[in-house]
Amino acid sequence: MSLQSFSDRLLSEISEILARYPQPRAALLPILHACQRESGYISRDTETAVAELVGIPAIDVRETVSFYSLLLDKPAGKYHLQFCTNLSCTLLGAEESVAAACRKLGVHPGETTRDNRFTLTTVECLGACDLSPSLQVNDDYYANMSAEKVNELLDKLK
Amino acid sequence: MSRPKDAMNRLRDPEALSFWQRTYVPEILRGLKLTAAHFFRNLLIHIFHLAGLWKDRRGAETVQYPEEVRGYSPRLRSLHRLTKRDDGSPRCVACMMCETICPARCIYIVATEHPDPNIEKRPASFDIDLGKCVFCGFCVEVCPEDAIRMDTHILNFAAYSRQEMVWDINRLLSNEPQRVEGIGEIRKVK
Amino acid sequence: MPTLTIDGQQVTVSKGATIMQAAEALGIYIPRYCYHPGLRVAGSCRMCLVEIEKAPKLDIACYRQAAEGMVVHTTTEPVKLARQSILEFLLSNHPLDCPVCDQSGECDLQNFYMEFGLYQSRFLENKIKRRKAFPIGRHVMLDNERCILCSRCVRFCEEVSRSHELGIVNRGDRSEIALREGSQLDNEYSGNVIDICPVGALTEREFRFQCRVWYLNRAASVCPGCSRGCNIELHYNVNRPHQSGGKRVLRLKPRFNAEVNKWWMCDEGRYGFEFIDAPSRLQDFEIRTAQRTVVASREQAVQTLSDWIGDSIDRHGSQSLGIFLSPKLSNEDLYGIGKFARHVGIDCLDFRNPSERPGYQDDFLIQADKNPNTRGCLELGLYRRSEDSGGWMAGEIQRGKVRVLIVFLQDLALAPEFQQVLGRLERLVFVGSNRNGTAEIASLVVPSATYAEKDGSFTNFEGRAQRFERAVVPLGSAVAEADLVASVAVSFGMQREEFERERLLSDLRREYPFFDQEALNPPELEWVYQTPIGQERL
Amino acid sequence: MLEWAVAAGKVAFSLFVLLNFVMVLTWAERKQSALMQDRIGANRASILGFTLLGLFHPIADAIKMVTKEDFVPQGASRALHTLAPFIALFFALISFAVIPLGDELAVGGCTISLQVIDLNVGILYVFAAMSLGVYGFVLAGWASGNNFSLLGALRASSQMISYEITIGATVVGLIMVFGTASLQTLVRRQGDLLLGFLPGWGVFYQPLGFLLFTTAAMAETKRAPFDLPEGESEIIGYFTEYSGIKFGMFLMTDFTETVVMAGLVVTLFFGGWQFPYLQPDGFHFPGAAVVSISPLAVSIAQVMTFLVKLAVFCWLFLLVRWTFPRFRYDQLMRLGWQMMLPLSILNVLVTGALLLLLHR
Repeated sequence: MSLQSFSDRLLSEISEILARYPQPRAALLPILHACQRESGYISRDTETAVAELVGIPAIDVRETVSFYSLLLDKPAGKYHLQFCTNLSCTLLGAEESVAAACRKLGVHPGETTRDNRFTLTTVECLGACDLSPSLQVNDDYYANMSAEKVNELLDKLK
Repeated sequence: MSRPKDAMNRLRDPEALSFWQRTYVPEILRGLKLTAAHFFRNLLIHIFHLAGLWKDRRGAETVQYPEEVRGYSPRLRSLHRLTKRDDGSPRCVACMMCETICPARCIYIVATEHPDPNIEKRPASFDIDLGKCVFCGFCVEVCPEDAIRMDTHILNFAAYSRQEMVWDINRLLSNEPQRVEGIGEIRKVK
Repeated sequence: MPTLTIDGQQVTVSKGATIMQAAEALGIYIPRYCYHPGLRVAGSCRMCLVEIEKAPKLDIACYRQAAEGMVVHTTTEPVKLARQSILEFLLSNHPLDCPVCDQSGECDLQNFYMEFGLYQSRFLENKIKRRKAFPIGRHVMLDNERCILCSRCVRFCEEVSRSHELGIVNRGDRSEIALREGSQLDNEYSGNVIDICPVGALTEREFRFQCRVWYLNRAASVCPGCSRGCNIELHYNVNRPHQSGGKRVLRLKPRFNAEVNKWWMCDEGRYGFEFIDAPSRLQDFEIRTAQRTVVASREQAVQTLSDWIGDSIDRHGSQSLGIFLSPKLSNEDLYGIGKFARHVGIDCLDFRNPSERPGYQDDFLIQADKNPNTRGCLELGLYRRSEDSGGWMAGEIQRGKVRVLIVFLQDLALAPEFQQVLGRLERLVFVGSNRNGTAEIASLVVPSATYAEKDGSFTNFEGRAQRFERAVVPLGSAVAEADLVASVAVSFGMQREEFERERLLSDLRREYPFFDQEALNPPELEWVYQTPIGQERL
Repeated sequence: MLEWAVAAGKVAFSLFVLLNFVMVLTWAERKQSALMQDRIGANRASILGFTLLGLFHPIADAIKMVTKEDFVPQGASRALHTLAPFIALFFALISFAVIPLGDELAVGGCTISLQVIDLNVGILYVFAAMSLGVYGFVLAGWASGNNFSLLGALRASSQMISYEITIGATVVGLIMVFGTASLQTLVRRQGDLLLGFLPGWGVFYQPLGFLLFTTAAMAETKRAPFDLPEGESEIIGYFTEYSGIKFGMFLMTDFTETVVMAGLVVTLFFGGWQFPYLQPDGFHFPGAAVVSISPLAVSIAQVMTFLVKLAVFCWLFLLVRWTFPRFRYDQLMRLGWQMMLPLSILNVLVTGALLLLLHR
C-alpha cells in the first residue's frame, strides 16, 4: 500500500491528525494506528509512505513499528493472541499457556494458523501484571491464564 | 641435616683437613677405587651379557635410544599437532594468539574467511618453523580453541633442509596424539 | 562558569559542560560506550555512571551538567560495582568470539572488562543468536550478535552523514541494528561507523583478517586524497608481513583535528592508500633508450640526470629545461626543487595538469580538488602566473624551446596538449611513485617515495600547512624528491646541507608566512575512539 | 744391506706397535670412560652390520677428520699453522725409538736388538724429543692468529717445562741406582733379583720417584686432570683454531705421548720387558727351580710382557684422566714447583745418601 493507494478517507484522516500537532513527528503514532485500522497491518510500503507524509526518515518509522507490539508489520488472523512472557507472567506459568496454545493450534509463536483465524505471538509486558499470566486477544484482556483456560478460550473462539 | 653443613665447613676451613687428606694420596686412591670398581663391575656385566647371562642387570644406565625408548610423560612437549573438528577441518580459527605469544616467532598464520559465519575465520595457512621453535608450549597454553597441542610424543623430526623443518597445516593436522603408558619405563623398539 | 571537584581535583568549566567534559579537562578518563564527543548524547549505555555527592544515586557523566560546588567521584566502590554490573549486562548476549573478531585488541568491551569486569561469570542462560558477519555496505560488515546497541552508528548516520540508513528495530533483547528498507550503508562517510563502533559489530571489509590490530604500528599523517587535508593515522604492519600478503599500510584512521576534520574522514580518502603497496609501484631507476630499458643504480641515475641537465644548459641554456611539478608533492619537496631551479636558472615551471578535472565535492569534508598540496604549489609560486593552465608548456616544447622535461608524478601522457609533443623532447625524465603512461615513455625513470614513506607537509585549501610523518621505509630504491634533487644539485655547486629537512623547514618558515610554526609542531597521535591500544612490543 | 733392512724393520715394528696402541687407545678411552660412568660408549660405526664393540670408530674418526674442511683462520700464518701439528706429532713419535720392546733376538746367527736404537743416553734423548715437541704447541697457538690460542700455548709450554724438571730430577735417582742412562741396559739390570726373590724393578728402589715420575708424566701428556693447555670449550687452548686432520694430529699427539709416557714408566720402574724370573734361557725361580724355554719363545714372551705392562699403564692413565677434575692453574704450578720439584730433589739426596751408606 503505497501513497498512491491510500484511500481518500485515510488521507484526509492523516491530514487531520497532522494538523493537530505542531511537530509532524508527533503525529506518527496516530497515523500508524489509522493505517493499521485501514488494512489490518502496516506494510513496508505503508511505512515508506508515512515517512514521506510526516517528513521523517523511513528508518524512524520502521523503528517505531517494530518497537510496539500493537503495531503489526504483517497481516494477523482473525484472532490475534498475544501472550505476555515478561517476568510476572512467566513466573506464574505463562510458558505453559503458550505451549498449550501452540499445541492446540499447531503453530509456533509468531505464526498464523492455516485457516487465518488465529495468530499467536509472545510479547513483552502487556502492562497487566496484576492479571498475570495475561493474554490479549485483539483488544480484549484475559486474566490468570493457564493451560486449561487457554484451551477453553480457544474452543470458545472457534 | 648436620652432615652437609659439616662438609661445607670442612671445605671452607683447610685446617680441618687431616694430614693424609692434605697429601691427597689416599683421597686420590679412593677416587680411583670408586671409578675402577664401576669399570670392572660393568666390564663383568657386559661380558656376561655377551654370554647371554645376567640379562636383568644393566651394565649401562643410559637408555640406548633409538633401540630403547622411555615411556614419555604426558607433560612432555613434543611435536605440535592441530586438532580437528568432527568434519576433519582444523579447529584453529586463526586468532593469532599463538603467533603473538610465540617467543621464537616460529608460527606463521594467514587468516581467511570460513564459509560458516558462526566460525567466521580459519587459517589459510599455518606454518610452524621447527628450526626456530623452542618448545616452550606457550602456543598450547594460549590457544582459546584447544586447536594446537604438543602431545604427539614425536621427537625425531630432523630434516636435511631448513625448508623441510617448516611444517605446514596439512602435516600438522596429520599428526596424532600418543597414548601415554608406562611413564619412565624403558622399552625395546624393534 | 561552574567550579566542581572530580576525584579531589578542582576544575572550572563553561556553563552547560557535562561532567564527562569536565573530567576530560582534568585528564580523567571515564569509560563510555554510547557517548561520543562528535555525536548527540544518548545516555543509553550507563557505562559512565559516576557518584555525585548529595545525589541519591549514581548519574551518567555524559549527560549530567556540571554545577557549582558539585563533588564527583569516578573511582569509588559504588561506581566500580555499577560498571561491573553494566558490563555483565552487556555481555549477557555478547558472543565470546574475540579470537575471530577483528576488533579484539582495540575493543572497548575487552578493555573495560579487563579493567572493571566481573571475572567469575554468573551467566547460565543461552545467549540469543543473531545474524553474524554480513555486509551492509561496500566497506562495512555487521555482526548483530556483537552489537551492544550503543547507537553511535545510528546517530552518526542521522547527524553527521545525514543519510539515515541505520536504525534500531524491535524491542528489548530482540533489538538490533537494521538497515533502512532496500538500502545499503554506502554514504560517502560510511567508514566512520567502523571507527566509532566500540565493539566488533561493525568491522571493515577491506581490513578483514588482514592483520591483528596489535601488530599494527601507527604514524600520524595527512590524507592526500583531496585538498581538505584530513588528519589521519596510518596503520601499518611490518612485523608480520605474511599476514597481509606483504602489504604494509593496511588502513587509515581519522585523527582528531577540531579545525579540519573533527573525528571524521571520507571513504574516498580512507580507501585511497592502495597505491602505496600496489604492484604498479616503481622500485628501480630505469634508463631507457630506443632499444632497451636498463635498471640503474642510484648513483648512475643521478649522474645521468646531472649530465643531461648540464649538457642541455651548456648547449641551449637553462631555458631549454622544463620542470612539471605535482600538487601531490610535499611543501619541502617543492621548495627543494624550486631552490634548485632558481640556482640553475630554470623558470619553465608549472604544476597544473591540463587534463585534470574537478572531482566530486560536498559541503562537509570532500573537496573537488583531489590534490593535497595545490595551495602549497600556489603559495610557493611554482607556476607561470600569466597562464591559466599548465598547457603552455606543451607550446614551449612544440616550439623546440624546452628540450629536457622533468615530470614529477603527473601523467602528462593523458593530456591531449602534451600527447602530441612529448615525442619531440630530447629527454623526458619521470619522477614518481607509481608507473603511468609518462613513465612508459620516459628516458629516465626515478622511483620516488610516497607520503607514507617520508616526512613532510601539505598545505590544505585553507592555507593550513600540516605535517605528516614517515611510517614505512621507501619501497625498493625509491627516494624522496628532495633527496633526489639534493644529489643532483651537488653537481651544480650547491651544498647537500641546503636540502636537509631542518634547513628546508627553516627556510620555508622564513620566506612564507603561511608555513607557520604552530601547525607544524610534530603531530601527536591521539586515540579518540577507543582506549589506547598497547604499542607493539614484540 | 742387511743392517739397513733390520733397522727399517725395527722402525716399522716399533711404529706399528705405537700407532696401533694410539688407535686402540682412542677407542679404549671411550669405552673405558663409558664403563666407568655406567654407559655403553661408542657402538654405532658398523661394517656390514658388524659393530665389533665399536672398534670401527677409530677408522670412522680418521675418515671423518681427513674429509673435513681444513680451515685456516684469517690472519693466521698459513705455513706455520700447517707445520705445527707435524712438529708436535713427529717429536712424540720419535721419542718411542729408544724404548726397548724386548731383549736381543737371535735369528739365523744374527742378533737383533728389539729396540729401534740403543743410545747410551737414551733417557736424555727422550727428554730432548719432548722438549722439542713443545715447539709444536707454541707454534700452533701463535700461528692461529688467536690471542686465546696463544695464551693456551703459553700455558702448555710453561706447564710442560715445569714438569720436565721434575721428570729429569726424578730420573736422576734411578740413574744413580742402576748406573746407566741407556734404557736397554736399565731394563736388563732390572732383571736382577732384589733380596733374592723380588724382581729388581725400579719401583722397589725408587717408590717416591715412581709416584713423582708418573704424576709428572701425566702432566706432560696434557690430559685431565692436567688438561689446562687444551680445555677447548672452556678456557680455549692452543688448537682451538684447528680442524680436520690437523686437529686430529694434535689428538694423536696426545695419545702418542700417553703411550710413550706409559712406556717410559714401564721401562724405568716396572722392568720393561722383564717377566719375573724369566732369564734368556728360561725361568729361574727362587729356590733354584729352572724351566728351560727356547730363546724365540722367550723373546716373544718379553715383547708380550712389555705390551701388557704398557696396556696396564695406559689403562691407569685413562682411569686417572676420567676420575679427577682439572686443576686450577695456580694449583698446577704450585704442585709442580712447590711440591714435586722439592720432593724429587729430596729423592736424589736420599738415594745418594743411601747408596753412600750401602757401598761403604
